[in-house]
Amino acid sequence: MTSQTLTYREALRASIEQALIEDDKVFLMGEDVGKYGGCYAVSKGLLDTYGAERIIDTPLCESGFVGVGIGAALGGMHPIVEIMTVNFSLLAMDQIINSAATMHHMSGGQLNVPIVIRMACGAGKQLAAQHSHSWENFYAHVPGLKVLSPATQNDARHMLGQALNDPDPVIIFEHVMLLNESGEVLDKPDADMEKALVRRQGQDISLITYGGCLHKALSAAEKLASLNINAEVIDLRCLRPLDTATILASVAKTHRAIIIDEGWMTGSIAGEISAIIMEQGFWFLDAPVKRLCTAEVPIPYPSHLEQAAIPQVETIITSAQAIMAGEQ
Amino acid sequence: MTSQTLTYREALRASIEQALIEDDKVFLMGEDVGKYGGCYAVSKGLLDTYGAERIIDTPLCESGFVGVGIGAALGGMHPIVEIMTVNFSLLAMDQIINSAATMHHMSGGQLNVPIVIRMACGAGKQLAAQHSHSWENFYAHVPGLKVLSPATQNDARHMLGQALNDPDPVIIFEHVMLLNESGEVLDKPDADMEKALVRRQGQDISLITYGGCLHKALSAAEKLASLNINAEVIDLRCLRPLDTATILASVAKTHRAIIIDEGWMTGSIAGEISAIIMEQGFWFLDAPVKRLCTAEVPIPYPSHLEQAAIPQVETIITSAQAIMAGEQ
Amino acid sequence: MNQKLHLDRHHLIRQLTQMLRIRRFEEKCAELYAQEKIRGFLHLYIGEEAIAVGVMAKLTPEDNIVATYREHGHALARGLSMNSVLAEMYGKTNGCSRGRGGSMHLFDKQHHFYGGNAIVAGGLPLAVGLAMANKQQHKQNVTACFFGEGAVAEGEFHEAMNLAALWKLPVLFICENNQYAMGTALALSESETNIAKKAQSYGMPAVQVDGMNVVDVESATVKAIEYINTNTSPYFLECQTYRFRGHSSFDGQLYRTKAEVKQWEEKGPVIRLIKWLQQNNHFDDAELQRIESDIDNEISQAIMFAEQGEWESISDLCKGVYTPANHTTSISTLQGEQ
Amino acid sequence: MNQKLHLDRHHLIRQLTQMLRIRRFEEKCAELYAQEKIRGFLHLYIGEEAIAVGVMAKLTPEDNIVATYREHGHALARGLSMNSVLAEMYGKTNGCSRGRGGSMHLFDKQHHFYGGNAIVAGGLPLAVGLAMANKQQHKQNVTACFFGEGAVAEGEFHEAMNLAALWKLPVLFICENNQYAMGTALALSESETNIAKKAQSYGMPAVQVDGMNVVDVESATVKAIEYINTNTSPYFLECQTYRFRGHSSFDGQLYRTKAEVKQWEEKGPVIRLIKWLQQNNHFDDAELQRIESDIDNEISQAIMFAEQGEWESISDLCKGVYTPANHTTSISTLQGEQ
Ligand SMILES: Cc1ncc(C[n+]2csc(CCOP(=O)(O)OP(=O)(O)O)c2C)c(N)n1
Ligand SMILES: Cc1ncc(C[n+]2csc(CCOP(=O)(O)OP(=O)(O)O)c2C)c(N)n1
Ligand SMILES: [Mg+2]
Ligand SMILES: [Mg+2]
Repeated sequence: MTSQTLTYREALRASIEQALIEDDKVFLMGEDVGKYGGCYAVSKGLLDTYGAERIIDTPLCESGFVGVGIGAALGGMHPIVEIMTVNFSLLAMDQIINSAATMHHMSGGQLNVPIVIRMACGAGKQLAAQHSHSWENFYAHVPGLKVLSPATQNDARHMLGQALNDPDPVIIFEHVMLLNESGEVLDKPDADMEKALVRRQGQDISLITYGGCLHKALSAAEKLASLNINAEVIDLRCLRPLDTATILASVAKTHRAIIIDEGWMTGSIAGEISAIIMEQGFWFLDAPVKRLCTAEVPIPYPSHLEQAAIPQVETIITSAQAIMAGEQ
Repeated sequence: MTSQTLTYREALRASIEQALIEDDKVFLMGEDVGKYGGCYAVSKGLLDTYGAERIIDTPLCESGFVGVGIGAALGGMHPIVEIMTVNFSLLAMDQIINSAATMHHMSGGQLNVPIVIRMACGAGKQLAAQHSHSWENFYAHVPGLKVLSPATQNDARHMLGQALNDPDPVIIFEHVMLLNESGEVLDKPDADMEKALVRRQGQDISLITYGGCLHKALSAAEKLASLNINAEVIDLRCLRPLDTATILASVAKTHRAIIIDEGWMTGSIAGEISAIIMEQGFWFLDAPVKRLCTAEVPIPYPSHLEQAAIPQVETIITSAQAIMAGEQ
Repeated sequence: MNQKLHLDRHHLIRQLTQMLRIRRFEEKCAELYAQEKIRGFLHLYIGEEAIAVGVMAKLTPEDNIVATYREHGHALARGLSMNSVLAEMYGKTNGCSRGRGGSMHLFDKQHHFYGGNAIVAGGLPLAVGLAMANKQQHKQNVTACFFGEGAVAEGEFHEAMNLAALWKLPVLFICENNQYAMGTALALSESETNIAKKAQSYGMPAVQVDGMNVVDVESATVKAIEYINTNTSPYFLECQTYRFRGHSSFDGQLYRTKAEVKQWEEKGPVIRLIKWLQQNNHFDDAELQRIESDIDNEISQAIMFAEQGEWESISDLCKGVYTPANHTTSISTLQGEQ
Repeated sequence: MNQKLHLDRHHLIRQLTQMLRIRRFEEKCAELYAQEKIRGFLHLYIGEEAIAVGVMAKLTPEDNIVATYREHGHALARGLSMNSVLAEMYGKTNGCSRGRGGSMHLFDKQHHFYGGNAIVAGGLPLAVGLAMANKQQHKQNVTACFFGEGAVAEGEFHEAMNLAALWKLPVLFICENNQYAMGTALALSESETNIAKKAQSYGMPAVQVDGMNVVDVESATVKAIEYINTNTSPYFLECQTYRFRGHSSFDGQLYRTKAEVKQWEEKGPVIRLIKWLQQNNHFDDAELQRIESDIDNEISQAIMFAEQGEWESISDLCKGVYTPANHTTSISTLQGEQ
């Protein structure tokens, strides 16, 4: 098992490149993925190597080119469609939800849509109220879709390949604050794409999270350890379907949980997980499950307000301490 | 206080008509609201009385005419924009979420968007996978929006007026299966639009629901009464902001709750309410809160499958019995 | 009548038969809807049959079709069995979409019939994508995309037209301009009511065709396909037509006059072709009778097939949301007998 | 130069001053960005100043403006104070949007400046709606809507154009065709690259204008507004221009050559007007110096104003999501000093 250190961005690029090499039905399509190199430079250089037939710059028309990707998938191709950020995906939501997610079912199982849609998400770059959101929950709500949230370099490296091997539409969320982070990349995925993973063992409290908040949960766990609180950290990885078993096994052990989610709280994935624990893990609980989510405000521009809006390591620590101290 | 019996459809029409009479800044705009009389005949006849300046038939372009409504609201009008059904609202989601919901905040409080967007929702008419969904949760997730779900004729009659008096964007969901149902209409609203209401008093278990499921919860409660289970029925009415106090007061009394929601379970409003009870009502609970939602499948065409997919009175009854019997 | 095609008597009668099959089938569907055998929405194609029949006659089995919720005629003209179409409208497992889709969602992979889309203009990007897949796989096939004139106002129309023209993809766009989108007349939905002209603004050849004349439609299709194949570029047909019935199951038709409807009915594609055959081809009533009675039989067969079909078991409610693990697109496991 | 306008020396120098204000301001913004005083994205208008300056000169205080994320120039040309614009880019409460919006979301209700929209083409339907509100309230005002040529491919462009033309609404569409959408050249995004021609396909008068010539832009605007007011119908200007800097803060500009940039810089609107004035109007260096130093002072003032601005208190994080109960749009309570 060889290992190397890559940035999250490099890992994503490597995963795209491998897919292009291994399967001639794969192509990458999106706004500025070619000549510009991708708005976040993920696909930089690929145009020169693979040419304009396989690295396709689209006009600005999210609904159009996502629909074209779905049609191409119906026609036997395996498109990787990049929507610059989840914020613009609202323009393509009809195609994703009313077409991609329903085709297999509406056709009585005849058709399938092997498309992978990648989009950047998340706050932290001071891009304000139209460029900073986390709407994984919109897609995680929809039967017919699968939703991935790679939080590590190794998942960034391997989840695309796993998604392309899936015959159904898969959406991959790439958090913008992870792109420059380096980490270990192995030549194998950590697990099946639909499996949640325990990223840190612990028995006192479960910190359940995904995507851009994983590293926050892990560093909170480190600090908590020095306070003699041994937190277990769960990386959901796949937001639809949810790996309920892994969540419940952890809560059965720790009897306490905090869910950390960069989405707005109301109607968040965090709420779904809390409800699942309520339904299937209620009798394990020594304390109510807590949610740490983004404040209910469109992300403001100034850094101090943006950071105040999204989950922080400090709040995770103090929340865990409060729960352990039995304060509610 | 005078009272009359109207269908839900008649109540909606009366509310639109009153708004047109009382405020010359109000107009109704949408696909086939005029000459056709509305796809569900809600606005039938209004064109003749109020003319084409105030009852505006639009071309098929959901994003365009919703955006125009938002712009008109910025310009001082009070538009009522009808999107035929929530299924097509995905095409307008960018305008609703990225423009209407953010303008007030992004402008530092200078601008506001007094628009009301009405849309039909819900299953039951065998319209299959592109015409039958309940996506109230998509909009209830978004800060800057308010979301109403009139479940009674009186709310259908008065909530539009309350929404128009609100300076911010309000979305009203009208469940298609309610349109032909008759009920009592008073000359006053039952309450503030943001308030949840106890539609039936009880002390054994809380049935928390909204929209198309309210009458199911009420008839389940009737049957449960004959089984000596006294259920309290909460009609949420407003899905954003949620009236948490009313929910918690009920659970504090009954110690048990079932949430009935026509949305798919994963990421549903039911999940949010369960999470809220977990956080703020955990110590009241004698049993885990249960959710009865729509099965995770695009609504199938055949009646038996469609009905099997959505919440039913029978399941509410058996679930309540199981909880009272202490079976989990 | 247009003479550009060498149309033998046999072919014209075949085309008449196709149109009559659709006409009689849908007339029966209206009855079955009244009997509540068919539920949901029911969008009849009556009056517009010449378009689907004219275009399909020139498509190869490998060509793709994308249609709308008003697609019974397209499905039949394409060769889906009347059995499987009617069974679908009954919601039975022997329907072409296993009963999951109903009237608005007819699908048949073997016939490259990609539905059955109930989102106005939603099918256009899909058609462009299917054409892209063919081009990338070096398959010389056309993707025929049918849609109503109401779809022209949607942003997805604009985006799909531009992408097809920009990327030179083999799409045949067929706009079925029946003058109304539900109750909205074209003049109330487009600042430019010449749809072909709008299509030309994307740098795409586009023509207006008499959609009530099956021969005109067929000859226009011949030219279109020739162009598409030699230029691997899209082509646009605006077919002028009219819907004789209401928009769907319930429609007061307050938006148009009976006189207007009558006027168009007189130009109807079926009656017109019958008259023409009678005048020019020794087409006698006996022959018409034979055709009609064959169709009657086919319809009775279809009803029996649909009646005898099974309801999906409720325990399988959530089946078919995701592709089964084995990956082979599971027609065998999920799709009904044809 | 275009002579259709009676342009006195005074006016031309005013226009030059406006363009220079924008140019120098944005050059400073680039520095402040490097110093991390300004964060997020920074889309500079450098090279395109003639368009905003030319158009704004002909708008009344009651006319509406809708712009994009590349709107510093539009805000300044419209009359927003440099203080409030820079403070906004600092994220301070004395900014024109109270610091909540930043560079991409400049708003000012008194100036009818409706932002500051960071969704490509998202502003077009809003502009059409603002025009509709004016028409319904019988106000004779124009709504000027600025957008880039990249927006033309979006469905919202198509929908907005059709609605404006169909409903005859007083919108002035100004397409700032700077040849690229991020790294995508127009020829890679449109099958028809003549944008004015595309606009005409909606039955709307549209002309191509030299967007590097402030006088041409101004005279085209005069004609446009005349037409809009006499016909209460929309009008479309395609202004040919070029962005001298990268798309935003970070841009390797791999998609274009230095030579191409240089070529356009030589046609730059500022240098061109200066030359012309020097040749025709006894415009001496001393005068130019005075203008430059006035601008320097204005910029230094703005920096001081922004530096001295306050940060919103974190306890007010969720303020301004909904309109306060009192209903008066709460400029007093929420918006900063100008
Ligand atoms: C995006 C969307 N908006 C609205 C509807 C509701 N609807 C169904 S059919 C129809 C009219 C479409 O007219 P046209 O495109 O001319 O096709 P026709 O029905 O005339 O064949 C409308 C508005 C829909 N299905 N999808
Ligand atoms: C709907 C949407 N898609 C993509 C983006 C990302 N984006 C921001 S600016 C831009 C290029 C726009 O080009 P153009 O319209 O020509 O304006 P310019 O930047 O050249 O002034 C893109 C793709 C966006 N903001 N919104
Ligand atoms: Mg039509
Ligand atoms: Mg541009």
